[in-house]
Amino acid sequence: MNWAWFHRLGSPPHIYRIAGTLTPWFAWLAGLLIIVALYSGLVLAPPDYQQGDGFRILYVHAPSAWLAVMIYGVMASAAAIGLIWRMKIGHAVAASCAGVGAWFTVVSLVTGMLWGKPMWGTYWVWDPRLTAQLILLFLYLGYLGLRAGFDDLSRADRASAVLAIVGFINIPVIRYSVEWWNSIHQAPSVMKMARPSMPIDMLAPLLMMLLGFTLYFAAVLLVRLRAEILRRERTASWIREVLR
Amino acid sequence: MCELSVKNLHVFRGERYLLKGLEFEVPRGVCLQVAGANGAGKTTLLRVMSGLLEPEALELRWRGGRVSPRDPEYHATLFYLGHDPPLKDDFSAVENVAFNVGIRRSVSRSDVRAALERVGAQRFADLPVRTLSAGQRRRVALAALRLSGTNLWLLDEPVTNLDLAGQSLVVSLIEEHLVHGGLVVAAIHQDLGLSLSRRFSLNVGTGEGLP
Amino acid sequence: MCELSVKNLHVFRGERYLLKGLEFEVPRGVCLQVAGANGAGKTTLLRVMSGLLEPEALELRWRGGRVSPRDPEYHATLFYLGHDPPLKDDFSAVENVAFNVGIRRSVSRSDVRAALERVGAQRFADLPVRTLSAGQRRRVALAALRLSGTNLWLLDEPVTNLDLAGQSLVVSLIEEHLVHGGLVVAAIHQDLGLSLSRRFSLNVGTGEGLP
Amino acid sequence: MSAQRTSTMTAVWLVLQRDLRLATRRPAQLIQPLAFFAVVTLLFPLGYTPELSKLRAVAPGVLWVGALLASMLALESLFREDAGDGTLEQFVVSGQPLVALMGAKTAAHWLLTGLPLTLMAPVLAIALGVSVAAMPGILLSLAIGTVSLSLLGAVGAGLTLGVRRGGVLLALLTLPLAVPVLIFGAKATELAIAGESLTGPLYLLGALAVLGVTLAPIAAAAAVRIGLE
Amino acid sequence: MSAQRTSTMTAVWLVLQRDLRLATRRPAQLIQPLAFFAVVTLLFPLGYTPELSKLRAVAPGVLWVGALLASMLALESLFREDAGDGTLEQFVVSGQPLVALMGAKTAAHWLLTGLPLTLMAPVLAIALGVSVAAMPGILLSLAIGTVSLSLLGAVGAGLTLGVRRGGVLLALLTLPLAVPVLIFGAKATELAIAGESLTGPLYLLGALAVLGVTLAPIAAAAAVRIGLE
Ligand code: HEM
Ligand SMILES: Nc1ncnc2c1ncn2[C@@H]1O[C@H](COP(=O)(O)OP(=O)(O)OP(=O)(O)O)[C@@H](O)[C@H]1O
Ligand SMILES: Nc1ncnc2c1ncn2[C@@H]1O[C@H](COP(=O)(O)OP(=O)(O)OP(=O)(O)O)[C@@H](O)[C@H]1O
Ligand SMILES: [Mg+2]
Ligand SMILES: [Mg+2]
Repeated sequence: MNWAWFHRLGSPPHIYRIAGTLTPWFAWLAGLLIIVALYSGLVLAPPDYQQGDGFRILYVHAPSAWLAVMIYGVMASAAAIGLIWRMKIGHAVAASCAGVGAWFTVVSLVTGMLWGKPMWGTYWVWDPRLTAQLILLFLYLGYLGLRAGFDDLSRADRASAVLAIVGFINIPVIRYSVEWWNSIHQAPSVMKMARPSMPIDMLAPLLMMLLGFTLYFAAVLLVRLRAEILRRERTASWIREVLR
Repeated sequence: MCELSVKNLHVFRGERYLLKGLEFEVPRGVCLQVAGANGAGKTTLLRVMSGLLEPEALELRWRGGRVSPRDPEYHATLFYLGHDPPLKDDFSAVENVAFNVGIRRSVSRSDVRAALERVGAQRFADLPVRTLSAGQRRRVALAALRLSGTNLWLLDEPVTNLDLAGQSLVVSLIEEHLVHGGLVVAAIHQDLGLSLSRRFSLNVGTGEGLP
Repeated sequence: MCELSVKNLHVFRGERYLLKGLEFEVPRGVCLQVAGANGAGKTTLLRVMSGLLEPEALELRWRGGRVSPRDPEYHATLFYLGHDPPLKDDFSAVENVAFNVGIRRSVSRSDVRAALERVGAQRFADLPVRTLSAGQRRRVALAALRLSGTNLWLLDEPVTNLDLAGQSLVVSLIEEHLVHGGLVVAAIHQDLGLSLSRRFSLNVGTGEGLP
Repeated sequence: MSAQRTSTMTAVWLVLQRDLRLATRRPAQLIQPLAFFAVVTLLFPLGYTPELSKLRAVAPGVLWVGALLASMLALESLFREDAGDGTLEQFVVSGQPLVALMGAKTAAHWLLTGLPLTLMAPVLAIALGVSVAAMPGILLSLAIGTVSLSLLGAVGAGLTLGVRRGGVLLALLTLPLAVPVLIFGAKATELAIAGESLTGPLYLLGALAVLGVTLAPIAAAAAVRIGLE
Repeated sequence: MSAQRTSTMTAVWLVLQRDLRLATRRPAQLIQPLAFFAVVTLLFPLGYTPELSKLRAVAPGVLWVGALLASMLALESLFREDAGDGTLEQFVVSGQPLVALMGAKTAAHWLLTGLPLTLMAPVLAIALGVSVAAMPGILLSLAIGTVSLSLLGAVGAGLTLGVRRGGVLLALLTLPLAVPVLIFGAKATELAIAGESLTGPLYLLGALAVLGVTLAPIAAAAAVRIGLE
């Protein structure tokens, strides 16, 4: 099997250029989708008959919660590629993912908590999904902490890659166990995040928002990736040509 | 064809190439004395050669074939002794040497004692090494060297903390090893008076090997 | 009357008297080179003299008066440099020296830089010392010595890990200090070629001081 | 001098034996995790309430959190000391598969920490008002659960080798990963105290341990190589 | 070169400043005790129950045990690192009173650990179902209590210097000493949660802190001297 294409794909100048071309597309599309979604979600969609306008925080909360998990997957896959095929670009992608992922996790937690106060009368309950999300935050923090602990980039890359992979294997186990833990205990009835069968005019903005957030993530990832590549390749000659 | 050859060695550390395109060869029975000012990259070279540090690029040949510096088969034929002696403070000299050699090849207690006697450590062979002085610890570490039965010795400043008798001990250990067809790569600042035919010297840091 | 005198020094370690009734004197402008085989008790002597180790008995006189080796006034006049350089890995050389000297006397950044330049450390003065090689770290530690403005230097194998240029640097640092009326007590194995009039040597371990 | 190379089995045995022997050199250290476990478990009633009936309800949580923290604290020293004195470097260049040696070290950690913690737990459980009938269940669940804790900890300890002041970081890395062990373990203990069948959580604990035994030493070996550079 | 000797005040300031600066070199380490505190607090609900009403009852115990352990773990590094690289030896022979320098190190530890832990506690309290009205009381009691913890820990850390694998031993030495702090602290927190007056336990916490400030640095200095020999 010829792997040349694979490595060329992973070559920093190539990626740097492609990322540069793609970023504005992603960014504009994301902006457009988010604005349309916000408009239709916050203005056009009818208020919920139970929650009034409070439910609208959903449009930020749910997409960020989904993305937080998805980004961990992207991060772990990139780290695995970096570790196994020794492709530095994999590590660069993983490193760029972690911060964004942690922020999305924080956003989902904070919006969830703000929403919880009016809905459940408390900022926090130990619901399985909430707990799993909190643990995800700690996984991100551990990853970031480990990276920061090394000064040598290549060591930080490989050590954090091992952690990301171990964490990735563990995430389903953690999710499962947390759900099992709570379903065995009698669940307090207030904290059901019942999946309301959503009317289409509420669902459509949500899906648009999700797509918008994903594209936004892609754009941020590419920008960070370019910065990461510049940092890593600062001594390489192609950088000087690019920056001229 | 030389027993050991290093080609195309690049090491990048902290913003710059520390070693760039270093090349050298070591035949049997020769000690390569790695010279160079402080910070030239001697320790780095030895750690790369023993697979402890990942270089940017390296072509290593050992006994004719290409090997990876992380290959256990290659490791089984070498002994690396770093800046600090690898000793467990709570163990006696005998226990330390028996373990350090033991995980490589089977060795009897009497062999261990003989080796300790050879390096002048018999007097404190049964004390926990935590109570030993810096030079005494170094001697204990050296005892494992000869016992290990390995062919290639990678020594980082092996005479540190040793008194004058200890320094000539190191020289005689090395010379004996060379006579038996061994190879040594050692970072040593002093001129230890190895006979010239057995010593090559390599100046790292300039990027040029001169054996 | 000598500036520094030690009498009746007894140190008991692990079942035996390591130093028994040791006596010596050091006048101003003299370097006492403490010699002795590995394990003779050189490090022990230096640590006792700087108050880090409690001896069984010791009569210490400094500038004419009896002092305790734990007296802060006495400490303020001495500088002790042990086997390992006392440096914080995360700080740069400049920060390390500024702190090590700073808790003793006020010192400006430019003095610190000058001192680092003197020991050949200007090139890596602003790197975190964790990225330095063993010899480079030693140089950084030596920079504090001269800056500290202390009169009595207690040095334990100060040339360890230094290249040849570094070794002569230590000699010239010591000689300069002696010329200004300082005192040095140093454990050094090699003959560093200090001019004889300035060097006494003491063989510890026999229990006899011979200055 | 004919070089009769040591087999991997022998090397594993030597490492295990060495770690155990080292521990006996400082018997005080053998009891340290135990004492820590005891202190944490006993501190909790001090901060909470002296009533046994209430304590019994929190006993599973307290016991497992205590065991988790004790096991983790002892881990710090597992690799750090060997890294500090250069022993780990010798492992890497010994010509033996590093994975096997890491497995041996983890086994030693379990024998020196997990096993004594398990054996100690019934005493503490009694202090928390748990009845004697629950002891077999508590013993069994802790015995299996601590295996996973040692394995996870070995990975964490390896990863933080290269990080100075890694102690707290180690905890931060390892504890979230240990959540499933904690949940199943506490659940098993709870069922044991309630006198019900605990095969369900025990199977899950066992599955985690098996997963750990197969994967953790590989990750730990990779981590150590990186940590030492 | 005129030797203008550094005053004790300046030396104390230099040590304090140095420790704070060192911490900022690794910002990740600044949040580590916080993260650890959070993770330990998280473990309790997982091991016990998700019901907020029950958790609220154990909240004082959980918060104080968590703060205690986080403070203690960070302490390990307080002296160990300085001992390892020879800095403590330099302190001893610096001509400055060792007691003052130990005081400075302890103060730095509190600023870097005790204070952030205190500020973090309300967030965790909310997760355990505590109402917002109780926060001032919780903040105050933790602020005072962590001072004592830092001081006690400094003595313990000094004592374990000479002993390998000090982590667990340190915990052992410090935890029993910390019991009064824990009891009064948890009591104050409990009263705060119940909405009652907490001046009683607060005074006692204050008295402990004052006692600690006067005695602990002396003990720590003595401990360090012995530990270094
Ligand atoms: C701190 C508090 C909260 C956290 C951490 C949190 C976490 C999450 C997570 C992780 C998801 C992703 C969905 C999944 O895993 O399947 C999610 C989705 C969602 N959350 Fe929350 N949540 C919180 C509070 C709330 C509150 C108060 C409500 C409203 C009652 C709510 C309603 C929803 C809805 C409607 C979805 C999307 C639909 C679904 O997947 O069921 N969440 N949340
Ligand atoms: N803690 C201890 N317990 C018992 N004996 C000790 C202890 N520390 C040191 N010793 C003994 O004291 C002796 C002197 O040690 P010291 O470190 O002073 O020697 P040294 O002259 O500095 O040697 P070197 O040249 O190797 O540095 C050694 O023989 C050692 O065994
Ligand atoms: N982690 C690191 N990050 C950046 N640079 C490093 C790192 N480690 C070492 N270096 C640099 O590599 C160079 C070589 O170090 P090395 O330890 O190999 O030198 P050496 O020749 O052994 O010196 P010495 O004689 O002092 O032992 C030094 O200049 C040092 O600054
Ligand atoms: Mg070196
Ligand atoms: Mg010595």
